[in-house]
Amino acid sequence: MLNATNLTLHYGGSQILHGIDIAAHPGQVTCVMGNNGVGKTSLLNLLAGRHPRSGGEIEFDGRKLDRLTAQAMARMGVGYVPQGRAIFPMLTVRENLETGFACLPRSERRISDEIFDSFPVLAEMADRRGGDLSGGQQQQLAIARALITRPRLLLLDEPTEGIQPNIIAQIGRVIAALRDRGDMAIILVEQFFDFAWELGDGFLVLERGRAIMQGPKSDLRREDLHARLAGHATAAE
Amino acid sequence: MSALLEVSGVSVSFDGFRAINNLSFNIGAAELRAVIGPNGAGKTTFMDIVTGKTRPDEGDVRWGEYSRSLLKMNEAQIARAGIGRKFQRPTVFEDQSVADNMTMALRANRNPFSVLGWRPSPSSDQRVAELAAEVGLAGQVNRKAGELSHGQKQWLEIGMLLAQEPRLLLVDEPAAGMTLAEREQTTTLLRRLAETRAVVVVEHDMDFVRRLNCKVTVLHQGSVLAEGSLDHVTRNPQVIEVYLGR
Amino acid sequence: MTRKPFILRNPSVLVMLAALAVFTVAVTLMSQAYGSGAVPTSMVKVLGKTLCLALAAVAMDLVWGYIGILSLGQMAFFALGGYMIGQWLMYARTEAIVATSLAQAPIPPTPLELQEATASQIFGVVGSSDLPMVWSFAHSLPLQLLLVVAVPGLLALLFGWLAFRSRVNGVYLSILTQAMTLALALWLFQNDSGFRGNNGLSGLQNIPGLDGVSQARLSIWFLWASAAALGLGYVLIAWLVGGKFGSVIRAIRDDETRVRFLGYPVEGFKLVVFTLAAMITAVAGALYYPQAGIINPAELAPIASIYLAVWVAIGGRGRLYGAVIGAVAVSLLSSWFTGGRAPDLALPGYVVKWVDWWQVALGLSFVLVTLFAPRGIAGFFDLFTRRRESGS
Amino acid sequence: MKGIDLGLDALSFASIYFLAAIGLAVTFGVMRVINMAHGEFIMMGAYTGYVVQTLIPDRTLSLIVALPAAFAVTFAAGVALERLVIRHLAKRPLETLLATFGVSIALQQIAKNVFGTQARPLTAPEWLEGAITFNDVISISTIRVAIFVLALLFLGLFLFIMKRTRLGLEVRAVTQNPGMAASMGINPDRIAMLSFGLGSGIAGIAGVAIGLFAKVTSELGQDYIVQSFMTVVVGGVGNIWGTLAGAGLIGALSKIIESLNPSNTLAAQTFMILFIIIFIQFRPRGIIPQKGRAAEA
Repeated sequence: MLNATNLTLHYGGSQILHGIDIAAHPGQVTCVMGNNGVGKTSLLNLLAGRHPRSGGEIEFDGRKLDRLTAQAMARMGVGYVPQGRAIFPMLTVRENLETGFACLPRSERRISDEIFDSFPVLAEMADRRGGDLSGGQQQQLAIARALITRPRLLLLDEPTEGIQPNIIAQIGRVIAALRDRGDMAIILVEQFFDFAWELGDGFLVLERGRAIMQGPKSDLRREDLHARLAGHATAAE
Repeated sequence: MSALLEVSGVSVSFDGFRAINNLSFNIGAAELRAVIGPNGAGKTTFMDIVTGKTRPDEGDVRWGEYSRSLLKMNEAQIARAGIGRKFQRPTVFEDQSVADNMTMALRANRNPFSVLGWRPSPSSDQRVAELAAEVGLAGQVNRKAGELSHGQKQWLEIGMLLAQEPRLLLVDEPAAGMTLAEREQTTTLLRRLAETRAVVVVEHDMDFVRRLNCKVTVLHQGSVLAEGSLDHVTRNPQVIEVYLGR
Repeated sequence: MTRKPFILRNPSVLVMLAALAVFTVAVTLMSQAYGSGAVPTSMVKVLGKTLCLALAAVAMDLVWGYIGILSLGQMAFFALGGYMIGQWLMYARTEAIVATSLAQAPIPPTPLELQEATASQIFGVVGSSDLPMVWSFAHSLPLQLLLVVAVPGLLALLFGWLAFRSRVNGVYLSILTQAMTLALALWLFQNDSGFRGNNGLSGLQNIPGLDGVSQARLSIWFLWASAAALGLGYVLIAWLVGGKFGSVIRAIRDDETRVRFLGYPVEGFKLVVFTLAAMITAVAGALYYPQAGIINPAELAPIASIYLAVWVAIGGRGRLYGAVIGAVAVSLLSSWFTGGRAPDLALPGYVVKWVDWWQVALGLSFVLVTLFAPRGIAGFFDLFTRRRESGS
Repeated sequence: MKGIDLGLDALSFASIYFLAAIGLAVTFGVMRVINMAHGEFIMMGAYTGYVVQTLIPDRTLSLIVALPAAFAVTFAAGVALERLVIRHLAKRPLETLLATFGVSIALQQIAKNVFGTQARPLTAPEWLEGAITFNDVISISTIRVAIFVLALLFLGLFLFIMKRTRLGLEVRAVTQNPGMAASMGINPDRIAMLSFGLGSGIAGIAGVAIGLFAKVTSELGQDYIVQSFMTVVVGGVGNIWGTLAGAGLIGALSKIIESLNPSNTLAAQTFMILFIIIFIQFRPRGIIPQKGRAAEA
């Protein structure tokens, strides 16, 4: 589905990513992990076409991509759930969902029942403004909004950040269901270790813009991965 | 020891979202403090309130020996009172030389007419040279700030802060975008600075905070979640829950 | 480090002063009054006015190019300066004429009668014969000269204080300055404003007390005065922006929030710069209108202030010589093209008459300059100097 | 009685301001683009009306043709301006102001060259020429009623487009968060172009309406541009109700000041502008300010 190699990225004078390789396959969740400020979000921004890369190759559906724009990526089938959710605050929930119609042919522009089945709260709140929703509701809306575009690759940036546990569990079930459908590749940026370990099929750990650990779940041990992540924070214990 | 800065019961909301929620925070006259917390914990808003950029909805912020309220002062007055702020992204005046940038920051009367009458003197030139040397820009004083590397700009900004001779330094993510060597230099400098004044560092790179080796305040959802040594707070189960590993 | 004197640190100031001196001497030597007569008096007046416009442009550059306020109200200050000096010019001259005609009367007029007769002479055109309050000082040259800087200065101070303290910024501030100009223009357009409504003040080219001096000579004197004013204004502003003050105001232009965190009272700096620029602009106006001969409220049309901004943009903002080059080049070209002297351009099927099409070309050239040469004409000098530096 | 008459006058004034400003509410209010040539788009609309009238003698029919024609002409001009100039000056608002000013003086001069300096007539159909008389004091000319109705119609149209159409949804999404809108597959450039065209097209229609009672000259737009910007700024940028409130305030105010000193409309306008300058001191973000953190940036 997606295969990117040797990605580099600069913001102004500083280099954020140093030669990252990442792949995503249908029916699998690839987790990108690491502490704050290591470049996870930048990597996702790059893949979503929101920031130009300074080097590296990206292949999507077997096609090499040169310059990416966010709207071209969206139309090609990349759904994006940003960190902080980026709900359109003055649009209603329904309108927020409808923004994704831009990716669909006119005849298919409707909100499927599936969406409301997965996130019943959105059906209840359909006519409320996005900005009035709680954080957890906004997160569900952000995921639903990305699903409206019928993506084949879904990019999720810290969907559990600042969300209460029961909603996290629900989000986890939705992601698992999407994965199990088998036709969608998912890249999940996550700091919540248990959540990521549960869902992930492959892992990539970043530190200061470099991959320090990478591989499928079968090749990794939970303890090693956890130690690698928490190592810096808890080494003194 | 009485506190240099005393933040008590401060709250502020944007669009019904509570960015800061009943926050209280003290810092002494010569102290190094790290403030950590996940995104959206209110770290930047906290700095905005102390420096006068954002007015809190309730609470009080008091400063100095006479406990003056900072809430009645504007940004410039607060800066003149002795609070310096380093921004996350280096903001130096790219169009002007390193020396000009530093000269502007030098402690001197700030009113327009005094500035008009200000003339460079041997002592001001020397002060600029000293500061440039201190932040590793000795050979660069006549270069335009815009030509400096990202790390050098961060250094220049720190130099400008030093030129202001503040009693409290607020530093927002100094390590972002720095190389390993630059980080080490920065930690050393911050620790040295904290010997004579208060320094508050907002950072979420744990490694960096560890090297600062100081008291840590953990913010979460706009209030203080834990405070103490790094080891102490990293053992706090709530801190682990919201920030560290989960 | 040893510090060189101000002038030596700023070679562009020296070049500008030298160019101005050469220009003034050359025009004088070719004038009808003092030289060969190659340059007709009307042309001398155009050149003198152009120097005044250049001074206004330099002040505009201070406000826009250095501190970042795109003021669309500069012409209000320019015209106010003109009105203030115009009051004395018109009053004193009318009084002299009235006095001569009344001198033949059997009973010599009292001062009050003289004043009344003068007033009805001036204000008859708007159906009034009383001298309005605002003309109280019109009899006195020193007082009116003081008002030339005081009135626009106070207006700028008041307006700036209101606008800056509420932190109105960017385009909002521009629109607000434009509204200020429009309000002033509308007020002056009224017949009972005390400034003769849309008739404005006229006959300003005749200087009271200098009846024996020919216009040819007067025009040269005004050229000298304008050149001196431009030179002085240029040096003053160059000195201002050369030191730490300049450093601070450029910093305010680039990132005013950051300057606040350095402890500088940003509003105070803006106010000082805005007011000072208003006063310099007013002096330029006070020298301009006696050469133009007439001033009326149409001079304050919003469009006029925008022209000033455009000259600065074309010349190269943030560089004082850019402002001078822009003002001189565009205003001289404009008067050449619109004066009917430029040859028509014959296109296949259509003859472009420059009188009609110059404005179109000018308008489009603003667009091209903003799009493709944001640094203006002065930007091209950079190319030269850079090439020279890299070549050596 | 006098009060009602004054109220009607104020209402028709407000309608005119609203009509002139509503296009700006799209380009300036929503897209945050300063278009100094907006007044010239109004002028182009008025001249389009005049040209149509010279081709179609029947005044009613010509008016019916002129409205869409004016929209088409100015829509095209707006799209061209956005694509050729404004797009390249994104994030440089002060330079946009200057460049569009250049366009403005070029358009004015072109109009002068084509149509001459004399005012051209744009005559209203007979059914718009009379007045509706209630009694001795209160009467209102039909054309003013028509302009009021037109203003209402525009308000409705604007609300319909923004709230009920796909274009409106995309415009709102792009204004609130262009980056996220792009990630939903919306093309922000295309939206900017279309909404700029829409705002300009509305200016064209307003031009036809204004031409019916004002003289059509190349300087027609100049008379409205500053007031139109003030209307939008006073009302609060980014909100059509704000624009309506701004137009209402300015309309009412100018009539009230005028009625205090009926001999002098110029002084009234001066005082109105002074009032607005002072008003902005106290409500720098207008009558209906935009809320939220985004508005502070």
